[in-house]
Amino acid sequence: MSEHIVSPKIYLVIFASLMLGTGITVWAAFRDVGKFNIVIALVIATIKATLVVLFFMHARYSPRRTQMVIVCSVFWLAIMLALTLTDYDTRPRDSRLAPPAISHLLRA
Amino acid sequence: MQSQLPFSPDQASNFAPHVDDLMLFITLICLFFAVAVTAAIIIFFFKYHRKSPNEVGVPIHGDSRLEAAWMIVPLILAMGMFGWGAVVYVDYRHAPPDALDIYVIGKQWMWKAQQPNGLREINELHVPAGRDVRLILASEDVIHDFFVPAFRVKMDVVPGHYNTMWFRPTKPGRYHFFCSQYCGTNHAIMGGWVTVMEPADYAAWLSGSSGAEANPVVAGEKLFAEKACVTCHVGNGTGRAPSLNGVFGAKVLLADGSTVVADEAYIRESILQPNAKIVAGYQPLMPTFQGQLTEEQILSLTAYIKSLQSQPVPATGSGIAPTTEKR
Amino acid sequence: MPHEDYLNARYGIRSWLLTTDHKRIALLWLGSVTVFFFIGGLFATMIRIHLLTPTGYLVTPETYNKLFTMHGVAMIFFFLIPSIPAVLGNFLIPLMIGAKDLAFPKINLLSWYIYMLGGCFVLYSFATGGLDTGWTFYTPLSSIYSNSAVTPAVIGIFINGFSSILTGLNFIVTIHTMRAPGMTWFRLPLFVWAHYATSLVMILGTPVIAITLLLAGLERMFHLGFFNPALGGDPILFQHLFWFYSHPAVYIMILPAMGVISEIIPTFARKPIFGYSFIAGSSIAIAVIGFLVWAHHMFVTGESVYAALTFSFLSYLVAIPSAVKVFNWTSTLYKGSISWDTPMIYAFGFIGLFLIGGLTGLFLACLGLDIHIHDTYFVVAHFHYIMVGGAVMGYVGGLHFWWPKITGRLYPEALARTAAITLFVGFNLTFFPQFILGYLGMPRRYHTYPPEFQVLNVLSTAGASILALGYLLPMLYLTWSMRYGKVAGQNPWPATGLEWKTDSPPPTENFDVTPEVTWEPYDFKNRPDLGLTAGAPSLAPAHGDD
Amino acid sequence: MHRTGELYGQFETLEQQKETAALGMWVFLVTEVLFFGGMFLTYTINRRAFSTAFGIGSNTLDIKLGAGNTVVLIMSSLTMAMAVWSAQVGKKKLVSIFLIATLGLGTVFLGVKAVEYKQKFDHHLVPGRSFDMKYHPAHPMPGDDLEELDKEKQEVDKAFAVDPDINAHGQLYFSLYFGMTGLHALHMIIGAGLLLWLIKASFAGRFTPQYNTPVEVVGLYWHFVDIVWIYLFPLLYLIDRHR
Repeated sequence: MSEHIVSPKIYLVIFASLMLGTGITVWAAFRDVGKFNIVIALVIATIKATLVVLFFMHARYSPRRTQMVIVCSVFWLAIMLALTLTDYDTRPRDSRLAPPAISHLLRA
Repeated sequence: MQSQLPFSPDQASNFAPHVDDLMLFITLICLFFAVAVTAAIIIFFFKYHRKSPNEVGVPIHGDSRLEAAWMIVPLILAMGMFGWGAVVYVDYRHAPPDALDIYVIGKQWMWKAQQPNGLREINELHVPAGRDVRLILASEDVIHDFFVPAFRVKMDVVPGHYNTMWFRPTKPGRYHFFCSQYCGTNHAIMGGWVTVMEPADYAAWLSGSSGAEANPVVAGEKLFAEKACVTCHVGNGTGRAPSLNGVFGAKVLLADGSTVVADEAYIRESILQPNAKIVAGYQPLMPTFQGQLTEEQILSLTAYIKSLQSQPVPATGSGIAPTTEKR
Repeated sequence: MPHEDYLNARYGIRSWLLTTDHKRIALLWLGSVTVFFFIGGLFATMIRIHLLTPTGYLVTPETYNKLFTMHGVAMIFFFLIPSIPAVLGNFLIPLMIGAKDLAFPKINLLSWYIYMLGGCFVLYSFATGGLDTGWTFYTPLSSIYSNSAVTPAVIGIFINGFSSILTGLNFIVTIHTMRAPGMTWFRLPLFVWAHYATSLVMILGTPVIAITLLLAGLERMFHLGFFNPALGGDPILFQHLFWFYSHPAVYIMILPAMGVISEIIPTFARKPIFGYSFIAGSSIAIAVIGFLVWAHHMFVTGESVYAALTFSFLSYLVAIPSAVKVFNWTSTLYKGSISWDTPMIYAFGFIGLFLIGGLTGLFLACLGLDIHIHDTYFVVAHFHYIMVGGAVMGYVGGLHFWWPKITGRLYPEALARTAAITLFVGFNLTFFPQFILGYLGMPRRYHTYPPEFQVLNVLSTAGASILALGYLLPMLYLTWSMRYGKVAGQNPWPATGLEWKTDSPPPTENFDVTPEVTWEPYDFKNRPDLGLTAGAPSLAPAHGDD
Repeated sequence: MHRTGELYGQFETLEQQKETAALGMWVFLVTEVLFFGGMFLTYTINRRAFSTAFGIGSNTLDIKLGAGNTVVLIMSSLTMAMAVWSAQVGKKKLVSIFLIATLGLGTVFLGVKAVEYKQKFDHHLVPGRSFDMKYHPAHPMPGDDLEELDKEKQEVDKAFAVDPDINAHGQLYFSLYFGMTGLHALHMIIGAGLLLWLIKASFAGRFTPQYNTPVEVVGLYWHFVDIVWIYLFPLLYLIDRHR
């Protein structure tokens, strides 16, 4: 068997980074940077998730096949979110608002 | 304008010829491929039929040039279909700014429309020929779909959304419209008629002088069908509303246990304020027709309902109080 | 002493219900999907009888709505999706790649039990009030307005999803890790490639339908607002989530059938398949691009024009790999040695029907045209050509092709050909008129219709009765042949796959020694073991030539 | 199939068996990504439509409990990783210790979650008939920070003035909050069951440098559940803290 054994030292470094990430994300959430709040939160979460996948889950040392599987899952998730948002992002803004002339015709 | 395709509904809007042309274009391309492939299969089937039990075919493994050809040629044709279809669709989704706005509301299981001057219709839609018409669609409950085959247009009517569709009727006449998004029990009878009128007739109709029939009973019967009363007030008493056969002059048992004599006033009230007196055993489902009927039309309807006295009274479902009351 | 195979290795009900042998599990699946096929078929028969007259002939509107809904649910979720993968795929993939079993035999059995549990929920829903939402479960009709037994049905389909996921997972892992020495990726039978692609769709799509139906079910049970406009939710979002799975699900049904056809054609034309790598690649391409086209079911929901343009464009792209397959199959026949055995008749039937089904997809993908034909009988005809004309023809054809391997017996050839031709004729008569009905403007899911549509509806019903006969025949003679059919021998056709190099029926461990693959796929010239070289004794069965 | 020692009959070698098991778990996790993905999509679309209601809903969550739970869960991932390492290097005793630690931390997480759920019940923030975003600010509970609550009240009142349907849209947020965290908690419970099974086997000394597949595979699952929480925490707790 030729599996890669990750040393506990690396685990501890990763753990510390994850803790740091958690701290930063909470701290950043209280700073008002407009719509970048959500961007910062998601970037930090993605960095944390990547660290977990690469080291705790040994993806960095796994065969290429496993890495492909991971890429696939992210890719398909992206397809689902992105293509659905192409619909929502490009709709006329008012499609969910009642035009005034019609609201009285609808049951309350 | 091209002649009508076989197996196609009337062409009665600006979109109809475009859609039929598209249909013809794609059909011809597809027919070419279908015939070519089928012919090849049939020819090979007979020509290369196994001659002896141990015969083996010629080992041909493939040809990249051929593969490239039959990827690229269909792709080009497909892009043609996409492009042409997209042009028609983009046009359809962008109504001209000066279009006539008519509101259409779907509910389980009827269509209500409101003309620009406030005139309301049920399961009917009157539009002028030659004028761009935009329908603003809303739903009170589930998803419906307003579909006029002769116009080649449809659009879903989605609760919480306000979709629009447009067309320019080109040929006066009466055309079916359907609900084409499944919406529950009576989805199949949730339809009606679009009447395309000459602009002058439409204007006259809007102002209410559409020349009512001389005989009020005949006019009432027509209204009874047009306003879709007949879909619920079924003669044999199996509908969602009481049968009206023989109801005039009889005592009607109400949901609160009281009875009332069905006279002209009761019928008028039931049309205009349907929920005021509910017949025992029925749900308060009927929409109000306030503002949708002229007084003359109410009178015609009353005359028609009176005339139903000669019809046989169903055993159940009329709401007529038991005969013990009469004795 | 009789030869020991997987069927007679052990006896008793426990040896079947607790088996982990992929071949026995395949037979469990065969039995259960057949039951659902006949339940769905019964509903279809009633639908067609009802539509004989414009006012409806047989049942009330409520009942009619339940009939087409239950027909769809039974056929799609409980017959078409598991049919080829769980029956033929389960039986054949380990044999084809030279493995003793699938990677996870216990999970394989679990998958069947999950299916049965889901099936019980759905049957419970059918029996207690039925289901009248349409198989698409559009909200808010399904989550609020319907008075039928939606909740158990949704739970049943949710559960059944995990069966599909586990089957797909098992196949993917098996194909990656369990191949025999020498069985490289490009020596895999195309059936295996097709199942690999199918499994991709199963594992990537099914979880989404599971969560979607879970949300809709929660909405119904606890009056939540995910998709309920009255509470701010969006019914269009449900459709996005639903079709993210349910469009690719069509490829779960058709890809395995394409795999079956890719096996039958080279075998009965006795020559290598034309463009092996293109057919293999097109399976994967269909699986991948198939995930990018879902919102073409939503062109008239008011989705944004840009989204509609994107999805229409991508829908046309998915047509190309399908076309590549048809052209390659046709070219394979060129200079072949074509026999007219039953599986080949099914293969021809498949190509013809799939051709029509696929080409009419081009009409529906066309934005301008879809405005008119969306939600009409045109759509109904289109997807029946794909799912019944394509997937079911492939399934029944595949059953005939591998029947000798599964049971060790041959079916009666003349009867089988008659049935195949009956199916083809009956099918076209049933569904071709529906294209015309659709263009004339008859919406789908109508229990009553304007009288001008009657002639075409009567034609369709007439065709359906022929079709029903076509399905009953194979049921009868295949069952008969299990006992009375001629003994088949190892390789009756003969075919080149590894599955034909073991006994019929195969022993429990599939191969006595792990085989080593040294030949290319579908190579008849360099295979003296097939007995087709000059002077060698023929292995072809007596009935195979006429 | 017959089993010889740790090797199941369908495999040729232990290495093949291990590879297969790991691949199987990875493929399963792909399905889990898409499973949670459907919920994340529902969340995204609704949050875009009703950002105010989502912000108010989010601000009622207890950030200390949420952040604390994040720390607990990441710690459990560390102990899980250490359990895998212990098995790989053959320290049999450590395997059991780390597995028990993981289970313990997982239980703490679920306990905290239960406390949070209880709070939401008390504050009438569970979707249903008695859902009312105005309830809690008007009915302080013992131990509440009244100043905070007053701020919440102003926020809710302001929002109601703009959007009278805020209760409906707030319910949407809480439906998703309970849906997502509930599904996550369900995965934790399944993971805890798997850990119990591993702990039992580790007491029997079954995990060795040659055979530790179950520990590794369950480890993959556990880390995945951790990753889901890494996204849930900012998306549910930290939407609108900056205002």
